[in-house]
Amino acid sequence: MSVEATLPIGPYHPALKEPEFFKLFLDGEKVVDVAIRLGYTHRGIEYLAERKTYNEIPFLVERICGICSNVHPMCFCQAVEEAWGLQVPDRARYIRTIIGELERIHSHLLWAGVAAHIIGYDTLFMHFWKHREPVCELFEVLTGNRQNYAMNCIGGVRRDIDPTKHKALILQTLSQIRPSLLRLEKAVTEDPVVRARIENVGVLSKDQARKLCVVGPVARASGLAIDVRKDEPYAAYKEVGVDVKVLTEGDVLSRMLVRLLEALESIEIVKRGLDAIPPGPIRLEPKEIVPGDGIGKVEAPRGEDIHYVRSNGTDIPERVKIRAPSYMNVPSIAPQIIGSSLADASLIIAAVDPCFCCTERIALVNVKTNRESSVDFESLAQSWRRKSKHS
Amino acid sequence: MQGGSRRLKIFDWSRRKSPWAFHLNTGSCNNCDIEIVDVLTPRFDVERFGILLQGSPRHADVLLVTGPVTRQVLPRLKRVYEQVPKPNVVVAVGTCATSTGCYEGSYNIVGPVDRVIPVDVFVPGCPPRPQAIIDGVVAALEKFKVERSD
Amino acid sequence: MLPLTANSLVHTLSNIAPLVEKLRSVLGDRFQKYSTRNERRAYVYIRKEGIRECVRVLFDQFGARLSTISAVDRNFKFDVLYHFTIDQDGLVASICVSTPKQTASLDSVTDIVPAANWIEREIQELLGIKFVGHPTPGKLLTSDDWPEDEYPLRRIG
Amino acid sequence: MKTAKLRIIAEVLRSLASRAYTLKYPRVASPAPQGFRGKLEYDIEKCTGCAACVQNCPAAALKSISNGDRRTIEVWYGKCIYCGRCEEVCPERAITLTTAYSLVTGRKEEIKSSVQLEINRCLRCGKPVATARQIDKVRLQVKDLVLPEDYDAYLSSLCFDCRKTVQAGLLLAGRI
Repeated sequence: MSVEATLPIGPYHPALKEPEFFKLFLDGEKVVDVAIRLGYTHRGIEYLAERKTYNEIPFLVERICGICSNVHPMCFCQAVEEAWGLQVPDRARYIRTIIGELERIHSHLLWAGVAAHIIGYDTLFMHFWKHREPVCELFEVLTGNRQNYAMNCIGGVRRDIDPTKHKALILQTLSQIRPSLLRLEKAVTEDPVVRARIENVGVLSKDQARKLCVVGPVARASGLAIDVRKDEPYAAYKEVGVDVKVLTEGDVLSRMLVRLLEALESIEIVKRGLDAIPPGPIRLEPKEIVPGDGIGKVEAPRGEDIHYVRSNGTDIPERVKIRAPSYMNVPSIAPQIIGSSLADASLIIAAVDPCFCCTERIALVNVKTNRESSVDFESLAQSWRRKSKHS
Repeated sequence: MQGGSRRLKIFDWSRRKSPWAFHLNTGSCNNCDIEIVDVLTPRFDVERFGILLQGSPRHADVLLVTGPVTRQVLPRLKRVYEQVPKPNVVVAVGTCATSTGCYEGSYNIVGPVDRVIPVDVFVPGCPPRPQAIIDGVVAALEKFKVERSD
Repeated sequence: MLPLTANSLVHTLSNIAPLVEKLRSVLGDRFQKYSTRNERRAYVYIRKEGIRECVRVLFDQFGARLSTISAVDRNFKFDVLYHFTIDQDGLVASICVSTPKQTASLDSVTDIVPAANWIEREIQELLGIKFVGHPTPGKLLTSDDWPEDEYPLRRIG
Repeated sequence: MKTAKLRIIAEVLRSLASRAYTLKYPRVASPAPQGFRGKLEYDIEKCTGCAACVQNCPAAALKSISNGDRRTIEVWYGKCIYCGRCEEVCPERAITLTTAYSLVTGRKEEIKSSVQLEINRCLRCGKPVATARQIDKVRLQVKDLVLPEDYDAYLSSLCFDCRKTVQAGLLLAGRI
């Protein structure tokens, strides 16, 4: 294995919780090894959470990740509710489910758009984002902001879903995006150029997936049928039911399909949830702070999110441990990327959905000549796009 | 705002008419980043105003900074700022970039963006609405005009 | 489905019982105690010397998935909880060990469960618990200029 | 498979045929919907200066500054995370999160708003006690309780320490 050059990708990689710095070791066009460094957006949230009160932490953990901004507070609240022995009102459980599924739709569409951008198909990128927009506007009406919904609190939710006005609006939005989603799904899966670009790229075998304990769509695309919504039903998933989508190929195409199918399934879950939502209170005021520990688990759009909370009876938790799904998925890039060609590297990184957004700064270091030159993201993207054209 | 005052009017005019932006995440939760991408997509489509997101700071007139500055990012932020050709404008998008928001007091946070580089326009909001980001960029572009009349 | 009951009450769970029995027989006197919080949460307390065997049993024989490892600063010692998820049963089995603060160290399990790599590095960095035998120790989260012997999540005392 | 490429072309044509999707934002106003969590505003008439909002703010965007005879409750929009926690905890419903969202500024220190309230001083020792409105509110709440005649007028205007001293004096004198 001769290493000819190293190619650091990042650090300006606007990934969600964990922006990464990838150093690719190359032999010609082939990637032979990868080193990953985190810490660029490490904000010490666990440290801050041990210094804030229980009422303030949901707003803090909401800001772990912009796209999972319902997942983290919900997970934290579930952990605290388990530690304190609280039973959340039924209506609140349904509202959590509905908001969570709407978030999944917006997150998966966002990812699909970014993936389309990376393979150089900007038309598709724009269309995915166009059809994601109604969901954001729906959130603005339902929760008061397009992101950072501030819906969860310990013991329930903070805002109610109006049974007439809001329900009609949600159904209207869903019926508007569902046909577009079906059309776009066909545009992806039937297009030979797109398929050539993402099929058999970044394959993660079932065994590797299990060894690396990956979660969410990455695991489900590799044939691991794990989904917290099904395995350990929280919120109202027991009542509304979930159809877990599992594919076995483990390549980027399967991951894309799993996500698109899940987005369609989420539409159905929201509809079922809206039909079954019971009336009643949405919030329970906690009476006392019970010492003990609790584990909250939520299926985020990217996979299982887990929070561990230890309460010691004061109004500040003794320990809050947060493990976001990307933390388990990002290390799985290594086995996928080794052996692939450089042009596929960005797509593989993006395919585990660390939310690869738009700009990156890349420095190209050639080990032999030891000359460093800065290469911008767009020019590297150009090389990826050239590859799209050839295939 | 830096740079000589004896510049040709046409440069400032073209800068205002087609500003190129570079987006820099200094540790944000990505909410503001999504909203910045969102203003480029069909709903808001700032390419109407000639605004283009660039991949390199060397091409940028407008630097959009999101997030509180973390310790690890600090030297890189300074370096990127040095790479941006002057005159330029810096827009701090979001509450974290303006004042570190709810992350204040953490061991890994250096402070708001304006503690490290000069900022021209702040866009508070968590995240700001895309409309507010457009307002922020428009307000920032005014700075090019003001300097010329000096 | 069993009703929610108070802390530390052992539930008669069919899916956890064989696991606990197996751990008890493998670990011998390194097994300390076992409690459940509700029908989906089991806590197994063991001595830290037994962690590798314990992880091997869970990961290789029971198909458990390592969710995460939480370390808690208890002033004079660290409590370290290895949260394993058994997906078929929707169960979280937390293996609890503790290590004194002065000489905080544990055996690395990265060679058994590759997924533990980053989690152990993070704990080593933020709390200063040494993981003996970790293949790639090094900075992961803190900045390049962060002092070596300072651990942000450690409490003073 | 050949038709696949046509699908995206059909999608593009569909967009062409439909109404413009892009907002004409700066030219045409784009108000936030009802219930949007925007710039917070105080109702100066209702605020009693109890500082419940200050204590509960997750981002510490609100400050309570007591300076002699004045207490200022101040919000800095540059630090506010627009979560609406203050609106939720305000006992007087004096805080509302309005739909105003554009707070673009060049000087971040200037985007603040504040309420000023008068602080009553202890009649006996002159130490600041609480805001005049807080005392009025407590008086209103206890107005149905049967209290000694001079309690309301004098005792309730004393600071905590003086009140204890005076009460002890009254007790010793056999008044209550």
